[in-house]
Amino acid sequence: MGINIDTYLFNLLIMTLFANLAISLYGVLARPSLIKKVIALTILSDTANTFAIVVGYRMWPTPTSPPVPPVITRIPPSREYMDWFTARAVDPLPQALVLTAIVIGLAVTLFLVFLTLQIYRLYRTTDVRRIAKLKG
Amino acid sequence: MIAPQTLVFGILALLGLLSMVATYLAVTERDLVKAVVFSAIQSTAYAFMYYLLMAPDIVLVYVPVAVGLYPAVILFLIKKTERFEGE
Amino acid sequence: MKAWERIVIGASMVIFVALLALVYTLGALGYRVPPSTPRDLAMVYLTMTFNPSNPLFSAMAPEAVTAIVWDYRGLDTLFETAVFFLAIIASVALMRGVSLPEKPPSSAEGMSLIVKTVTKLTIGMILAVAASIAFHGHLTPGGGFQGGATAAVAPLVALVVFSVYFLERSGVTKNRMLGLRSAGLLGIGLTAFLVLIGSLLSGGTAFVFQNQPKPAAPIGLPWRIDGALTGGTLFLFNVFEALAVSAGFTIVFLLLAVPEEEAIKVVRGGEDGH
Amino acid sequence: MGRLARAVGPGLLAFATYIVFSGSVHPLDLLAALLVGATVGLITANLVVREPRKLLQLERLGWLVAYAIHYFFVDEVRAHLDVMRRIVHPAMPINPGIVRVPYTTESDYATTAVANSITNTPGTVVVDIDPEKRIFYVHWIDVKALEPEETRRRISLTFERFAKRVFD
Amino acid sequence: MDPAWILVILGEVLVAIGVLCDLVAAIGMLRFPNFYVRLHAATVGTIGGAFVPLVGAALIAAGSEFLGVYRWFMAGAALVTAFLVLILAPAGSHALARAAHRSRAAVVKPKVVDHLEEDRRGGEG
Amino acid sequence: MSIEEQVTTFILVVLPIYIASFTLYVVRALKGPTVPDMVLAIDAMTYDLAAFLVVLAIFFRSPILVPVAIVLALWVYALDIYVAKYLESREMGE
Repeated sequence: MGINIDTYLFNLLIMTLFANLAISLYGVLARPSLIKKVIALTILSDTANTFAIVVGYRMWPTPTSPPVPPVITRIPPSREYMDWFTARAVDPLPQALVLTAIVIGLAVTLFLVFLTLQIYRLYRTTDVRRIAKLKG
Repeated sequence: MIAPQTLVFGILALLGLLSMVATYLAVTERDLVKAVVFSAIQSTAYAFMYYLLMAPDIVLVYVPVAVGLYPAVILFLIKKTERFEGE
Repeated sequence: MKAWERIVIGASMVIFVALLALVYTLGALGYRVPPSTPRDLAMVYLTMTFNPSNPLFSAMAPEAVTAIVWDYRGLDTLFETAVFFLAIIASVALMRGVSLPEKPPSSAEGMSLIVKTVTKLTIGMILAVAASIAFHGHLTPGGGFQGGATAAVAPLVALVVFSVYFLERSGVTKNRMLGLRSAGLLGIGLTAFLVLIGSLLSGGTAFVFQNQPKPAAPIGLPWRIDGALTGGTLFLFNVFEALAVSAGFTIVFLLLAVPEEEAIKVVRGGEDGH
Repeated sequence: MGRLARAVGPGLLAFATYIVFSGSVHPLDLLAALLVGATVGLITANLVVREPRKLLQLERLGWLVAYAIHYFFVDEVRAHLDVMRRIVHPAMPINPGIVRVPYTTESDYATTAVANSITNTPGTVVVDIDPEKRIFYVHWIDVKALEPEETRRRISLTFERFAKRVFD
Repeated sequence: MDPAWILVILGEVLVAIGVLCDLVAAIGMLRFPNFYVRLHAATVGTIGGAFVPLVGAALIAAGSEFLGVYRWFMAGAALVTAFLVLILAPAGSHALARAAHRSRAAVVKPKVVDHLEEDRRGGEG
Repeated sequence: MSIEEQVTTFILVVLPIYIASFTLYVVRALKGPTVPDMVLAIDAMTYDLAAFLVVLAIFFRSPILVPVAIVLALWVYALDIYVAKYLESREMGE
């Protein structure tokens, strides 16, 4: 089985996503500032969502005809059109799952932001190490 | 002549590398405002990636959330607290 | 941070990446990424999303993503919206008792004249584009979440450009937005039960979140009015969800924009009371 | 009554945006566009329009078209070519500075139109505006004059002439 | 000549102009010495590099039969985007420039003259 | 040559130039040195990206991809405004 340049490039994309996951995990676990933790957490969840979309992608039917979004554009669809469409459309299911996940993720991040603000108001710092020392 | 498929997959790989660099800079930068701007670059790369992966619905919801709302929220938060991360 | 801690964290990151790569490679040996044909489940959704010849299993909307979000996995989306609502309610609860002080209008507030005039002109266009994205969610990419997120830019930009006091004076207050948000949620709930109520009134039965007629419940909303597709309940869901999402985001930003002194007063005052 | 009259302008703008953006003229879409236009118009009425009568004067529209044609085919082309020459020139001949440019327009819209025209032509950017003294502070890539009247003649006089006819 | 061809050729010319402006603006962003001078390169990028090709793409879409019935939607959306870019981009750069000058985040250097700084200092002193 | 072939060839020629200019913008956006510089680079890049996405939608023959461009343009303006407000004022809400 020879190495296909397209498969190689696609795998490179997936590898960079794994690396993003690792870097942002480092940010969540090891950086002292709570704000930096929130930023890293958003990157982490975005990367996880991107994985779902990447899984739903497909090889092009031929190297010159691109896939289409999962939306029927000819109303009413004829038999031939449906065959053409199903041979080209990408998977709609991960997109539907990610769609709500992004909005919910934002709402949860907003809650975290308010928590951080409240911690700052009480302790005058967002550094977790100093908060741990101040704990009384 | 490069086939269009290879061209598009190449752009995808380039975007992945760009998002990796931006993520690294955003996580290690000590000035939090700059970190927010780096994360905006990473979000733009992801948005373009979603577009090339044929997910217009996701772009429509991801661009407002990640380019518009996250930076605003974090900037509000930094304005109310502190700008530099202690080391 | 100590040196050995850094080393441990770095090593664990490398191991994490290597493990994920291993899992991926093992998976790829039996399964090619990206696949050259869609999965079977995807084929079901793609062929069923708009299929007039098989109306029992079709959502009658050409947009597969919206059809899945509001028809095939409707209850799931309803609960996700509930999570969104709860997160915002929790934020409001954290800021309870904090209110915006009165301030007379002055020319010093906000940004420069040019930005203000441009924003005035574009707010209407932003709202129109957002409405278009939400109303055509069953035909073209878009829908409730997307339209709502786009519409939220209008109050947010107004808040930053004109100042929060201006918004308060012109009637965009926290309580009104909470009301709008509840109206949107109520609309979603009512739409979910709409077909059921109609069916019970006419002496039959139906399912919650039913859109098109099913074998046991031969009633449903029309999917086409005068030749234009409406997708049955999908249109109503999109409209109400856009209302709920945009109002929800506006509440959070109104809360975040309250000056810090006010909030500090409330927080410190609460501490002394204990 | 005043509010209703003022709501017509922004409402029409929202209506047109909706129709153009959705690209369909089906009766249902027209109905939806009417609803959106009415709602948006009523919300933003007090914000946008002060004197609704100006919308009805057709010669203003004619001047707007003339302004657009002159602006896009003469000023923009000249400014673009100039700045692009500076960018690709090996020695990069720039001579930047912030100068005062007085203006005489009355309404907010006319002032904004002039300022946006100045910013949209490469080579000049409005950095700040002083509404009391009626001065734009313009960052100019190649400072040729320092006196206010001279800078005004070189930078903004054509824009002001058109903008006054359209908006004031 | 077929009107569709005229539309497509005109659109392609506009897109080609846009690409050229875009490349030159990107080079200018790298070469220019400070923030205020880079603003001019950014203007070339937004008006020549975004407004013009958006209009061109709208013309191409209107003339391309092969895009199906949704091509009017495409042309309309591209035109609305072009109009928004035309009025939003200058306001955005003006806001950034004003904020940078007020907060002294970027220094005006090299410069011939800075009247804004003089007036502000005069007002304070 | 039909319109379709001609348009496709034209876009294939244009595409690498766009990628090159985006790379240059990204270099400036990552380099800085100040925050306004970075935001300005993102700003210019995203307006160009919006134009590029419309062109790319023609290339992919999917007209329904086009609303993406308008959303990008709107929200990048919002990003400009936030950063400007952050730099120049004491409180974000004022």
